[in-house]
This record gives sequence, C-alpha cells and structure tokens, in this order.
Amino acid sequence: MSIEQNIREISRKLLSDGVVDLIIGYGQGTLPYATTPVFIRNADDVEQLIWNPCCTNNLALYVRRELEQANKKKDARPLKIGVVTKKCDAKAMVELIRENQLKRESIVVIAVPCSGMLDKAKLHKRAGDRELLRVEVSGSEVILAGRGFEIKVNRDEVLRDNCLVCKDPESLPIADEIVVEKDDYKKPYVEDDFSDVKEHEKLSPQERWAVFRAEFENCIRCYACRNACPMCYCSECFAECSQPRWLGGSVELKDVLFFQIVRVLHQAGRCVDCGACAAACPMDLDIRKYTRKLNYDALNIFRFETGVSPDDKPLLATFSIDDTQEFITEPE
Amino acid sequence: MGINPYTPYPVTIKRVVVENEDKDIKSFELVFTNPEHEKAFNYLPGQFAEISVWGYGECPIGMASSPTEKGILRFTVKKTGGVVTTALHNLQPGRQIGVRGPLGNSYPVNEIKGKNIFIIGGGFAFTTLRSLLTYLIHPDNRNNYADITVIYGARSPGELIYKDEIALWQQRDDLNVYITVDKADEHWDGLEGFVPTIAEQVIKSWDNGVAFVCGPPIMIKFTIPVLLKAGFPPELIYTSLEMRMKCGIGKCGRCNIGPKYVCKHGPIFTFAELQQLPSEY
Amino acid sequence: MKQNNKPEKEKTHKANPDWEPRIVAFLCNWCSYAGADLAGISRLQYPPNVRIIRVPCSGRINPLFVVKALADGADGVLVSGCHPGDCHYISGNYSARRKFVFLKHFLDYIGIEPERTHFAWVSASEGERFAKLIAKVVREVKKVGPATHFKQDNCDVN
Amino acid sequence: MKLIKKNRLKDFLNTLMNYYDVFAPVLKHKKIRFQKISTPEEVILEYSNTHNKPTELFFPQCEVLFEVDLKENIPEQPPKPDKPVIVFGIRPCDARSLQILDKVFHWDGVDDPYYFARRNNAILIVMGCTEPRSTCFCTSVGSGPMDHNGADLFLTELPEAYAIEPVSEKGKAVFEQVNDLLEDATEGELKSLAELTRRAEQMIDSEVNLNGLSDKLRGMFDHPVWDEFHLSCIGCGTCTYLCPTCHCFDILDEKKGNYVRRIRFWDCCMYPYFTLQSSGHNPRPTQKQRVRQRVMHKFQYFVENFGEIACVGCGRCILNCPVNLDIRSILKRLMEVKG
Repeated sequence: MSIEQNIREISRKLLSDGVVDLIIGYGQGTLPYATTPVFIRNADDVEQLIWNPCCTNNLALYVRRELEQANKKKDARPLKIGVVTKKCDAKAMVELIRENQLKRESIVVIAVPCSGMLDKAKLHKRAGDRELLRVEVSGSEVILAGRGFEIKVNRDEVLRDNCLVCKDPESLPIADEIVVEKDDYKKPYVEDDFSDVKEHEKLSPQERWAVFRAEFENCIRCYACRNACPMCYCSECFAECSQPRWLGGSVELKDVLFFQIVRVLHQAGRCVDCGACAAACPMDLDIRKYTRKLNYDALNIFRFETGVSPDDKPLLATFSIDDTQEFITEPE
Repeated sequence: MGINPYTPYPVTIKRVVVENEDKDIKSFELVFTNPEHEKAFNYLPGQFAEISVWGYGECPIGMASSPTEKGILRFTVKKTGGVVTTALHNLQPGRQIGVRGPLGNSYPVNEIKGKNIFIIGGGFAFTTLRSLLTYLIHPDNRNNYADITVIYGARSPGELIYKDEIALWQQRDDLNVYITVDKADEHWDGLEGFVPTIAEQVIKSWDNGVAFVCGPPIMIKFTIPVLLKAGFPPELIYTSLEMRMKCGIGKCGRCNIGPKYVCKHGPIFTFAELQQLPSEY
Repeated sequence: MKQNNKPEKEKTHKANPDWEPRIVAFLCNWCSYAGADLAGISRLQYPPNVRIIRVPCSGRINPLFVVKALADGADGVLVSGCHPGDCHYISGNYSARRKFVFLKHFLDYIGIEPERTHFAWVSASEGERFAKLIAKVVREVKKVGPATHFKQDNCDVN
Repeated sequence: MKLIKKNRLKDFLNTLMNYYDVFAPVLKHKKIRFQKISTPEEVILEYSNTHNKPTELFFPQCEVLFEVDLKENIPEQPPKPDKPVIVFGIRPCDARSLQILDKVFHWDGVDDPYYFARRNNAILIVMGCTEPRSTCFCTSVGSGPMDHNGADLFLTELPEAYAIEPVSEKGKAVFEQVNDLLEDATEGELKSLAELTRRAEQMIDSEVNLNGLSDKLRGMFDHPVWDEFHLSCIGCGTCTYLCPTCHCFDILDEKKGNYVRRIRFWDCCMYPYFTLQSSGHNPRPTQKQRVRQRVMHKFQYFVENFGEIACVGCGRCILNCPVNLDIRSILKRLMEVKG
C-alpha cells in the first residue's frame, strides 16, 4: 500500500464512522508541479485525495477558516475536521491551538510521514526556465520534462530549503491517525545553524538595506504571502485598516516595504517556517530570509521553537523577569 | 461634468445644519467657487455626486437639493464611521471641499408627468426624495403632476430630518403629507407607526400612481408588498440603491449587482429591474 | 511630484554640520512622561529634537508604531517606559521588552541602523536620566545621519 | 509583408529608440516584464510571455489622478506623456486585452483620460506566439497565437528572421521608418511562415469549450455549483493583479504637508474590503460570493455589457495561483452542470 492509499483508507474510515464531518487534504492539480487543496465530505470521494512531493500548501489555514465559519452558525453541531497533515501543517496547528484559534478536539490529525516537498522555483531553474510539462518523482530522482527536453535531477537538490532543515519530519507534535506507509526516499537533513542569517548580519547596514530593498521593491502587494500564511488570521489586517490608515495604497517603496516589515514582524515567535509565504509569492520574493531572522532570535535569545507543544503559551504572550536587557539603551 | 471625470469642482461650505437629535446627520450647503462650474453641473433629482474632503478622500452622496434651487447645492450626510463622512462632519462653513458629478441616473421626472405621485421615505434616506419633492412642487413644475402624497417616518421625532420644511409642506393644500414615527414621545402629536403600516392605510389603490421608496432595507422590504397589493406595477415603483462606489463612472468595478453598475445604471432602479438582478446588495 | 522634492536641507546634509535629526519618542504616561516633565520643571537642558507621544504604557506600543514613525520620516525612535518591576499595569513593560528585542534586532537585520531605535527605562523621578537619555539618543542618531530608507528616489508613479 | 534578419534586430530597435520610448520584455528581479529599455541588449527574446501583465503600461498599478495645493484648492493633473511609445514584443493575447480595457475605459463615451493618454500615444508591435504554453487557451476565447487584432505591426519569428507586417495606419508609419532594414521574403520563408502559424495554433491543446456559457450563466447565480470553487481559494490578489483584463481600482487621498494627492491603484474583488460599505454592510461578505463575482464578471456580466468575454486565455492566473485553482477547471465544471 502506498502513503496515498493509506491516507484514503484512514479518511474513508473517519468519514464513514462519522468521526469527522470533513477531510481536508490534497487533490490532483492541473500543473505538473502542483496539487490543490480538496475538501471531502463524503466517504465515496476519498479517491480524490492524493499524496506526492508537491503537497506544499499549508492546510492549517483552511482548518482554522472552516472551524471559524462553522462556529458562526447558530445551533450547528460542532464541526470536526480530519486533516492530512505533514510536519509543517502540524506545527502551524500547534501554534493556532496555543493562540486559541483552534481547539485540539475539533481536529483529527492524519499524520503523514513527509519526505520533503519540491521547490517550484528550483524545478524551474533546473529546467532552464523552460516550461515544465511533466515532473516525475521516483526514489531519489526527479525527471523534469517539457517540449524537447527531459532531464534527471537529484531530488535532494530540488527540495524546499525549509524542508532540508526540517528535523524528523515523521514525528509530529500532534497526531491522531498515523499513516504507517513510508516513502522509499529519505530526505537529507541539514542541521539548521542559521548560517545564512549570520552571514547576512556580517554585511553593513547599508548593504543589508540594499538587499532588502532590491528584493521587496518588486512586491505587487497582492497579499498572497499573508493569505497563504496559516498564522496570518487577523480579521482586520493592519494593511487594510482605514482608521487609522497605516499605509497608503501605492506600490511605492514606502508602502510595500512598510507592509513587508510589519507583516514579517508579526511572525515573531510564531512563524513555523512552512515556506507557504514564499511559495505563494508570484514575484518569488525571498520572504523566508526575513522570517528566519525572527526564528533565529527566538531560539538564540529565548531558546524557543515554534510548533513543539500545544500546551505552552505563545512566546510573546508571556515573559520572564530575567528576559534579556542587553538591547536597552542606558544613558551614560 | 468637466473634461476630466476624476477631478472635482472646488466648492465652499456655506452653511451646515444639524438635522437630527443624535447630531450624526448634517446638511451641507455648498456654493461653487467658479460660476462656470455651476453651469456645467446640471443635475436632476435622484442623482448623486462624490464629495471630496481633501486628504481624506471621496464618498458618494445623493443630492438633497433640487436643481430648481439655484445657487446652492445641498447634501445631507450621515456620519457612518467612514473616513470621509467623519472628516466632513468636522468641517465648518468657509471650508473648501470638492464635488464631482452629477453622477448616476435620476428619478424619471419627465416620464411621470400627469401621474399621482407617492413619495415614501424612512429615516435619513429621505434626502434625494426631498430633492424630488422640492422639484415637483416648484411653481414651474407643480402643474405637471397630479396628486402628490408624502409618507415619511423615522424612529423617533428627533430623528426626522428637514423638520422646518416638513412644517411648510404640511401647510400646503396641494400636498398630502403623512409624517410618522416608530415611537412617539410626550411632545409628538402626529402619527405613530411604521412607514409600511401608514402606507397601507393611505394607499388603497394604484390609481395611475408612481411610487418612490427610499429608506432602510427593512422598510423597503415591507413597503413594496403594500404597493404591489394596492396594484402598483413593479415598473412604477422606484427605489435608490446604495453600494460602495469609488469612481462613479462605471470603471472601478465594485458597485455592480450582476451586470448592472449602481453608479451608472443606477442608483435609481425600479422594482421590476431589481427582480431581474441577483440579490447581492 | 511636488511633495517628493526633497527639501534643500536633506539634500546637503553631509556637507551641512547643522543638520538636526527628528526623533519620535513614545513615552509611557506613568514613568517616562513624568520623567520628561520633571526634566522640564527642573530646567534641565536637553536637545530639542524629540517629538513626544504619550502612551498609557510601553506595553501599548505596537512595533508597527515604530516602523510607521521611521517610514514617515523620523530619523530615530525612542520608546521609554517604567523600569522593570515598576509598571503601573504590573507587567506591561515586561511584555513590551520581549516585543522590542525582536523589533530592534529585526530592524537592524534589514539595515535600519541600531543607532536609530532605542528602548529605555526612565522613572518619574529621573528627570536628569531623561535629559541624558535624550542627549545620548540624539548623539547616536547623528552618528548615522538622516534616515533615507523609505525615500523613493525613482518614483514609479507617473 | 517583409523580413528583418535576426542580426539586424538590434538596428531595428535602435532606430525605433530614436523616435520613441521603447518598452520591451526585460528580466527584472527573476521575472520577465515590460520596461522601458535603454539598449537593445536588455530585450529578452526567448520568452513565452511576460510574467506581469503589459496592460500595466497603460493602467499602472498606482498613479496620481491629481494633486491639490491646499492653499490654492485647485486640483492639478499630472503632465501627459509627450514622447510616443512603442511596446515591442507584446503577445497577441495581451494586445487583445488592451482592446477589452479600451471598452471599459470608454464606456458610454466617458473616456478615462489617464488610460487613453497613454493608449493613444502607443504603438503595439505584437510578436506572434510560436511556442504557446500548456496553460494558454486563447483559442477558446476567440483569439489565437497569431491573432493580428489590436496589433499595429505584427512580427513572427522565423528560423533566421522575423516576418514583419504592418496592420494599422500607425503600424505602416513605423514600417516606413524602418524600411531600410527590411528585406523581401523568399518563397521558402513565406511557406515557413504559413507552416509556423498552423503549427502554433495546433500546439494549443488546452481547449475549453465556452459555447453558450454566458447565456447559461445568466440563470446560474444561485446554482449550488458555486459552493465548490471557493473552498481552496485563499483570497489573495495574485490572479487579478496578473490578469491583463482585470481593471478594478480603488481611489485614495494621501496628504503630505499642504499637498494632497489623489491616487488610484489596483484593487481586487477577492478581498473582503472591496465591497465593504462604511456602514459596515458588505454585499459580498463570503469568499464564495467573491469567487462567483470574478467568474461571472469575466464570463457573463462583461459579455452582457460589452459583448465580449473579459478573458484572453493568457494563463497567468493558472500559472501563479498559490493553490492551483485553475480557471479552466471552473469553466469546464460550469459547462458540465445542468443550468
């Protein structure tokens, strides 16, 4: 049995036993490197569920949204959702539980052993930016094919960066149903020493600003990063608040940079590094470079990692009287 | 409208009148800075314009004045909590603002000549109906129309707008005026009851009439069956719709209900037209 | 664009030793604002570069305020509240401290010099400390010159 | 029709740059998009289509409508472009999208002055599509990879040259300006042009049958099929911001000192704030309604008002949707269900 069949089997049982009302998982996409989230309410439809290394979307945001909408309806029976969950989705759900956005008992986590997801941008780059018509994965090999070309690439080299640093993708912080089938491919693990962050910090402030500006002046403010992020759930985003209006409507530097700075800052102590923002960005902006700084600080200063346990309070909702003071300005 | 449809005419606030007890409805009387602009600004009752408060933006407001009132443009604006209406409410006479329009369609003042007119309004939405009524009863126009009946109601006596004018209308013998409040207070000696209820008592049959209904959605919802029951054809029941509008000229794409743009095809629609549209407003 | 024309002063600041930074200071109502008041009452001299915004507590400061001040043209920002343990609301400044450490490091990371953003504790009785703090902040901001981060030289809007 | 040899294309562009501001596909921060060029070397010729929509040259994401000096209180418009513009290398689908925008911005004779100031000032050199993408479905919406509609000049890439055809009067004038660089085509080259055109049309394999769709949609506003599509939609603006026919915008004042400028900038029907009224009422509060609005607007409302589908089949929304919500799948499903 494959992972996919295992997911279907669990889902079918959960639906037909009436344990859950809805399964959220991945379905067949229309592009060779994409899947699309599917919503299954009927046990007969579980065949729509698939599993492959292109299941990049973070489903936690749908879980939160569906539960929120269901809870708005009066007198409705509480909705229970089964979620096809890889580690980054689980981490996001942990954070959402911590922030009181999800109830643990509202979800049934179908834990899938993930072996890393493919990076769309890397695939395109390896194909020389030619159109990809077929992406086939077998073991540690990925075949990229298009009009008049077919190349084989090493799967390790086209994984998303956040997947490379993901430790133990098979052990999830929350799990109810376990998919026991495994992929025959084992993704490499690179210990996250945040060397990229440290390297960046060696630049001068002027250089750092130049890098930041060069990247984000291309932002078209479509808000895909925000909307794809499982942790961006504010019912009114500062970007759209009209009283007071924090930022203008233009795509001038001031407005786009302000938006990006504040959105990223809102992830302090919350970002689960699922890569959804970067994957969603139509301009391929390197958003992770900046959220990683926050994660680095959380680890470095507070020994804190997101997505570990649903029982703790969020990092910024608590404090210790011994917290660092090193950044406080002392008048001489 | 000027050559550039996005550029407002500069106008000066001449007078501000607080219309209601809650003080969140004010009428603004505006005069054009440039007399040429006034000439260009040809409008009919029912049309609206975009009012600009520099630095805050624009909002679409129906004209409360009538084209028969020369030299003045009147808008009655409720402070809804929006950016522009809040800013506008803080302005004093003498301040300069902008007006862009006239926009949208109007009440069919020419097509309804010879008919009995029923003007039915609720609360703050009486503004463009005031424009219509003022137009109809102007000495140049009054003879073109048969009986005119006005039914106007508000939550409480303090929430009725245009109180001074109401008194004048009530004195006229060529108007049937019914003013009602949902809940009377100790000083109120007029009618008490919801607008649809009063309408039902007043309007017994169609009688070659045409009805103009503006008010809160709930009032419209209950008034229209009354009219239909009295025999009004849906084509002769008019109402004015509200939507979020920005450009006012059918380009910015947000005020559509199905294929109809409220800023362009409306804001005045007949009940017959509304029946053809999706209920997304 | 008219408003995009930079004032002469900013164009020539490098050559102009008279340049004075504009600094926005968010001061908590109970300690730092009172401290500033005391500095004034005591006729202590401190540089006039700060525009003070009074807030109920340093815990009220959304990092967004600080970024907004910088984006709107401040050369530096100071946030000051009660000393740890002295918060009028018990723990507002402790919560603030956690936010600010992320903010300060993050702004530094993207290239907004650490000399521009300052977080400090000043109590109601520390008028002199407040005066010294402002002097230091102004000195620090002067080191890095006018903030040009959010200025669009090549305005895309036509 | 004449030919321009590939090695003379540089001279061709240089000649144009003498007379015009030339905009062409260039690589800007990982993406190919239209920008004003300063040398012919910047131009990218190996592209299926630009990432960003070229309609942004005429209807930019953000522009100033006017400025007001509060001391004078008279709105002042920004200066109009003076030098004529050439857009080199725009694809037929995108040229067609401009014709669609023309209709919106000229509705009932009310011209949008900002759009037409640029539009009337520009000449389109359209580059036929010899390598359409798998996401292209222009043939389904009444166009094709070699559609000359909307072009002033039409270029087709042959093995060693570009075939160049003047289409409009404006195009003929440009044709004359570059006449020295042009050569007559041989029999063989004419044949290969015909062959390429045929091949390109065949290459478009993602056909969506849209016959009768807009009529069918008229009665489908309340159809249960609309409960399906929005589920995976995350409500971002990617599809609309990249769509060459999307034209919704918002207007806002920005104040600085004594100056106020009024700007307009793209808005998006996928956002809840798009229709939110200041009273708090929102006629389209759910994502279901918003997705329906987007589809209905393009395939029914627009047809009703302008007699044409507001989609040119460029496939940008398909390629860039973060959740792979494919407009073709939606259309196929709408065609399938009973109305």
